[in-house]
Amino acid sequence: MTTTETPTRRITTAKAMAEGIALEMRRDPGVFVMGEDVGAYGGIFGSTTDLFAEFGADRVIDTPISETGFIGAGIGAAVEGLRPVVELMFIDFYGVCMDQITNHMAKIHYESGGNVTVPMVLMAATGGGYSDAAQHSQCLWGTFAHLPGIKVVVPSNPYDAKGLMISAIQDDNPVLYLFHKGAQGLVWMEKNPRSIAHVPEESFTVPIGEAAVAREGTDVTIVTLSLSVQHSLDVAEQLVAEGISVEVIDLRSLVPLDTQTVLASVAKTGRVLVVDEDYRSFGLTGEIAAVIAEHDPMMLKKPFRRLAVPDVPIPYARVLEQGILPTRDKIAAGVRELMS
Amino acid sequence: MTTTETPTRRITTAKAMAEGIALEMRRDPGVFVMGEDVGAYGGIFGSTTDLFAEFGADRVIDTPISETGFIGAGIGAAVEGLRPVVELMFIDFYGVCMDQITNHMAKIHYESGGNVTVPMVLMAATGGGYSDAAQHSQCLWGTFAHLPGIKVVVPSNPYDAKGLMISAIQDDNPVLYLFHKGAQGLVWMEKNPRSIAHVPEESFTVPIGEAAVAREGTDVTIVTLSLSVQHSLDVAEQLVAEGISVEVIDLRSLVPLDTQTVLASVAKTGRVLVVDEDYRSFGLTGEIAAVIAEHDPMMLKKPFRRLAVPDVPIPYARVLEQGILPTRDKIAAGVRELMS
Amino acid sequence: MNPLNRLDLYKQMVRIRQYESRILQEYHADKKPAWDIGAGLIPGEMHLSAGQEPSAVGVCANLKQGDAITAPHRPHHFALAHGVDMNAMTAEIYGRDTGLCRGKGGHMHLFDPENHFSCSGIIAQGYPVACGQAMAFKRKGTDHVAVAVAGEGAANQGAFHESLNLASLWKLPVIFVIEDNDWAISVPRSHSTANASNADRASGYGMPGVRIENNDVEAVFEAAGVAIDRARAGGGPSLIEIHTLRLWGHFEGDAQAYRGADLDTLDARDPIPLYAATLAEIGDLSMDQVASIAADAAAEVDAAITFATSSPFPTADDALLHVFA
Amino acid sequence: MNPLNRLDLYKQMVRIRQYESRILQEYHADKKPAWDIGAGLIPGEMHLSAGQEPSAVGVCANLKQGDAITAPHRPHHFALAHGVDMNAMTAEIYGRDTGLCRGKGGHMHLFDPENHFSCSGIIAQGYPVACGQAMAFKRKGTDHVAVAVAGEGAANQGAFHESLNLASLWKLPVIFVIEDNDWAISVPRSHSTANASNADRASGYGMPGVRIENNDVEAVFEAAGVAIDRARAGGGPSLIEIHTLRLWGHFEGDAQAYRGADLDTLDARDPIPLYAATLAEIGDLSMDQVASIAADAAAEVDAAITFATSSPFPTADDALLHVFA
Ligand SMILES: Cc1ncc(C[n+]2csc(CCOP(=O)(O)OP(=O)(O)O)c2C)c(N)n1
Ligand SMILES: Cc1ncc(C[n+]2csc(CCOP(=O)(O)OP(=O)(O)O)c2C)c(N)n1
Ligand SMILES: [Mg+2]
Ligand SMILES: [Mg+2]
Repeated sequence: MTTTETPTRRITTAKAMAEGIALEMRRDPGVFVMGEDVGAYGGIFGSTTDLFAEFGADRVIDTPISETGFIGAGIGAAVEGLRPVVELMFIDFYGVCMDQITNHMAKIHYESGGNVTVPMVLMAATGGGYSDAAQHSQCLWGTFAHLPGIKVVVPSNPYDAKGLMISAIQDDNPVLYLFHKGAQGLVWMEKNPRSIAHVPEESFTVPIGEAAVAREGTDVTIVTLSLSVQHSLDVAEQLVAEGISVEVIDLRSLVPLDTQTVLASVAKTGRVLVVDEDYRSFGLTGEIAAVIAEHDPMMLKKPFRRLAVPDVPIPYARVLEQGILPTRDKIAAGVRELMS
Repeated sequence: MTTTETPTRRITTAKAMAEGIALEMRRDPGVFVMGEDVGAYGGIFGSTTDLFAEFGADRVIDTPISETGFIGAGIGAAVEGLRPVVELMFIDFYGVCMDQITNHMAKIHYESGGNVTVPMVLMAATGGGYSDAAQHSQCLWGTFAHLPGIKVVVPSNPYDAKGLMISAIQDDNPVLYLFHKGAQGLVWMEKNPRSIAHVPEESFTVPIGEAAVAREGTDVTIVTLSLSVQHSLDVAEQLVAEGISVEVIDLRSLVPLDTQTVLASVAKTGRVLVVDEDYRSFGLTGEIAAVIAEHDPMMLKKPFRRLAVPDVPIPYARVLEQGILPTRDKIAAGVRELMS
Repeated sequence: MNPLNRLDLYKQMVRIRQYESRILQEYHADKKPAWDIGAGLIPGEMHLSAGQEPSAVGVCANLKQGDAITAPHRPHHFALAHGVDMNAMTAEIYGRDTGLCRGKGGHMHLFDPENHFSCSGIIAQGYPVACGQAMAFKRKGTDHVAVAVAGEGAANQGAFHESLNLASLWKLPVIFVIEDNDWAISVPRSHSTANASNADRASGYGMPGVRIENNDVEAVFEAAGVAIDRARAGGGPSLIEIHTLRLWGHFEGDAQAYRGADLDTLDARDPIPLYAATLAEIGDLSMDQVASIAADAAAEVDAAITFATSSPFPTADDALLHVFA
Repeated sequence: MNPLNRLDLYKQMVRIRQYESRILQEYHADKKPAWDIGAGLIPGEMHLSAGQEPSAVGVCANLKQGDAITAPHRPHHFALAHGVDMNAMTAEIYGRDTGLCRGKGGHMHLFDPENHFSCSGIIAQGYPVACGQAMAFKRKGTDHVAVAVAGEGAANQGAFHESLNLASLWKLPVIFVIEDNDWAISVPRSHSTANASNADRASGYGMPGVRIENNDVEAVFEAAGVAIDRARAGGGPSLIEIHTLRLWGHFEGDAQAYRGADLDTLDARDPIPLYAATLAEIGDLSMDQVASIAADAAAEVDAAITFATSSPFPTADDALLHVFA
């Protein structure tokens, strides 16, 4: 064992999430998990893998298909001092429970004048790319980032997935934890090798509200998050051959948003492409534009560019869906246009 | 009578909305109204005033407090060729029915490859300023404009309220019609005189997707909508005395968004303040920044400025609420800053 | 089950009515000449509970410190009956910095963590939250219960259904209370609800359901006692529908033109004089006591209003605090 | 009520099973070597209805042109039994331009306005839409009905409750169908539903409710006939819960490790051979007929698949069309 041991234990993003939860469950008996198929099944997208076996049905609770009911129950439990980790299977289902999320989970702390806290994690799968069509492929992080009172984190890789999960559970605020199905490293879905990576076994945190410079570069800044970070890193590597140096900013958190890291990069490159798998208008891409334009529009050597879903529902057929997703080809084209 | 007759019949925004609905109900037997307290009560904010008396309980239908149920029923009726006008009493209640709105009303046409239409109006009251606190004072138009498949209109005055209502009912698409309580001209709420104005008695339309230049000016462009148009016009009048010429753009529609009118104005003034009673981040203000920065950031002589609710839930106490709303004082300060 | 103390029930009802009557006055006092909902010492919507005292008083007389309540948009009677501090609650309604929520919540969002009391302005959405509080009580091994309150109109909201199923499935110590005051704003029960009694819906979730007629505080007390004992003992949730009375408008400013003949009989159905008469008849209440109970209540409410009106306002900058902990 | 035609019921069940079996093959055929849900001729989630044919066939045998159905994520059996064109439906599942929805919808979003058929992937959300279709039918003075289908898991979603109340209150011609296949993905009925039968919930809305055991197509046919006749005659909605069987996984790729012993008895409970045996016993079905019915079904399905696979794909730019009419 000693000779073959490697310091790089490589695990999937899904496993990293579950590991983060398990560590917190061992540490704090107030942490429990609740959602549809989180028990024996282990979460449809693997977010609760192996938790049921270790913690049992009392702490890893399968629920009826009653999202308003069980998310509300999570809020009630959190208000009474527990730390529920609640899964909404797909973020697309937010519409059946949005009131609990945004009128209750998000607002109770404020409405109570700071007297009540809601230390709860709501996790949900996001994203498309595998022909799951209009009701099961959305990202919607812009929707939640717009509404005050919820921290919103969106990891792009196994390390951040674990560290952000631990931070989220320890946070005294409600945290919406959005994980992209395509970045989970699932055996049954096309995946980028970046979804399997070294993650330390022990507990560690990734601070909520700090973006990462996923790759340094000097010509163009790509501001992005989630699966699109993986695509953007691929593109950045590919464009080296064309002599283009791309900096990739992985936002990791939308609320709070790390505007300093974005502005520092744009100050350096003067060219910015925001890549977002959420809908284009009235969302993340606009917010980044505003952050820059408020600070100093003269930073931009070229007009601002954004690549996002062009305000259409996500279509089913692969050719249609690939047509509207921010694929590597479109990212590369966007970067090249900024350099032209 | 003949001598005292005046061509300027002045009515409130609420009455103008109801008049638009009545005209369409007379014209088309497929139009009917459904919602909580829309019948004998006439709509909590007057949007269905007098309709019950004219059209009766069969066409002006009081519903149980089952928003998912009756909005979904509106969708089903629309799919079968009727033209329901459905009221969600406060837009803040979207969370109990968001799935019907965004996964069904918005997407059916697209999902069906254009084979099914959903000619339906969903109207809802928005806005604060009268101490109705965190769950009854939101605007949230940015939330809906972000999600594809719904036209979003937001009138600021009686004339547009009537014309946009008629356009919305005649439109073959779902239209979300958001009216600000504070611009309804209600007898029981503080109001701007601009909420009572001349409106022709006959039927007319205001096209969906066209912004209005509510006031021409040369120094600063205020891009805004709804009640904030009224405030901005007041401020524009007041700032004449300081020698500042303000152009006020009333967006009127968010989807489709009239980017041409915005860009033309910013090209002229080079200074822009977006005034929005919705939450600041990831919303309308960002979208306008992106529209400008995509087109040409060099248009801006001064950094982009936005005035919106600073990402806090709406507090109850008057002093707190006035502290976070885009009041006239704050609008004036924003304009002055752009001129300094 | 707690012992029945008729005089306490009466006193609590009078105290609540006195409170609502004074808030009614204060609310309207300074909204003239042009009535403006946003103006005055107490701005915003105001949903008062006059006539509904029996439900709050009958239920809460069975609760103990550590039990929870989630109330709806019409919360004052439950708040007061559950022991929420009248001064802090009043200051909140007046938007003061000494308020329960430092002026951020207002009358529909009263949060008192000490008494595990909260309310929400969104119909039926307190039901799921109560389930979660009950989960926490159970997981902690306590015998505490959560009481979830809503109106008969609210019982047609999806959250009602999900919560009842969840609570029954997981045997949670929740008591679901429905105050049937015949109206949901202008919509009568017959136009909102397909069956005659929500108690009948309880069996669809495998839980006991009972409907109490005549706004009878003692019957509420008894039924709530049974349900709460059952919940404390691990027997799971129950539903109690109380046929009560909305004496005033849905909210202040509601002209109630829709209400018709119902309005004429209100005085005769006011539960407080009726209960006073009952108690007098059985010799439990004298005319002197009626007067002194009223006077005590008035004094307490006056003191609370004085506390509120003499408290400082928050500052505009405070609005930026407490978004996150 | 339509006359009972046993052979037609059988044929339709076989036709549907043949369809699902071929889609199963096709779906898995080209997802190897590394099984990738997004790859192949049929990408995405796939929820097949094998074992649940009796509910769709029994219900739809009572419908006529102009009646509506809203189905859930598992829609094929209802689509086919209701007359949705097999070619267009298959082309849609293959993401082709000739598909029902030009490839935009996929298997969970099949829209056929001619047959008033639709489905949705969001649990229970077809229920309210069916109420609206029924409203329209009633307002237009027709005797058409709307059938709303969902699973037993879905019956714990708020939309269920709101829809049943609304339909009963307004006496809408809706038939609420619950397919109880014992499972909601990995969650057994006992972990999702607090009472034994959803039929018992119907009385809470003042409507008739019936539960049909044994996946019995004729019993479904009879019960649906009664409910549909009642609805056509203006008698309002009914609820029918059908105890049926999910022969395969929740979706394709589901290993069903959670399912345990339940898996062992599946073959013996398959409703199609069971019904064939019943019909053979009473002399309504010969072995020859069994073979020819199977062959006809196979030919029809093959033709549909050929139609689909020989149809053109949409182009990437088509994705921008049809956001607005
Ligand atoms: C989801 C939602 N829909 C509508 C409303 C508006 N609303 C507030 S109170 C009310 C009537 C409530 O009736 P009921 O539940 O019977 O309670 P009551 O007011 O009679 O005490 C309505 C419709 C709301 N607050 N939330
Ligand atoms: C609102 C919502 N929650 C969760 C899901 C995910 N989901 C899809 S099918 C399903 C199980 C449905 O069970 P049931 O209603 O019994 O139907 P069945 O699959 O057994 O036919 C779940 C949880 C969803 N689509 N929508
Ligand atoms: Mg009521
Ligand atoms: Mg099922």
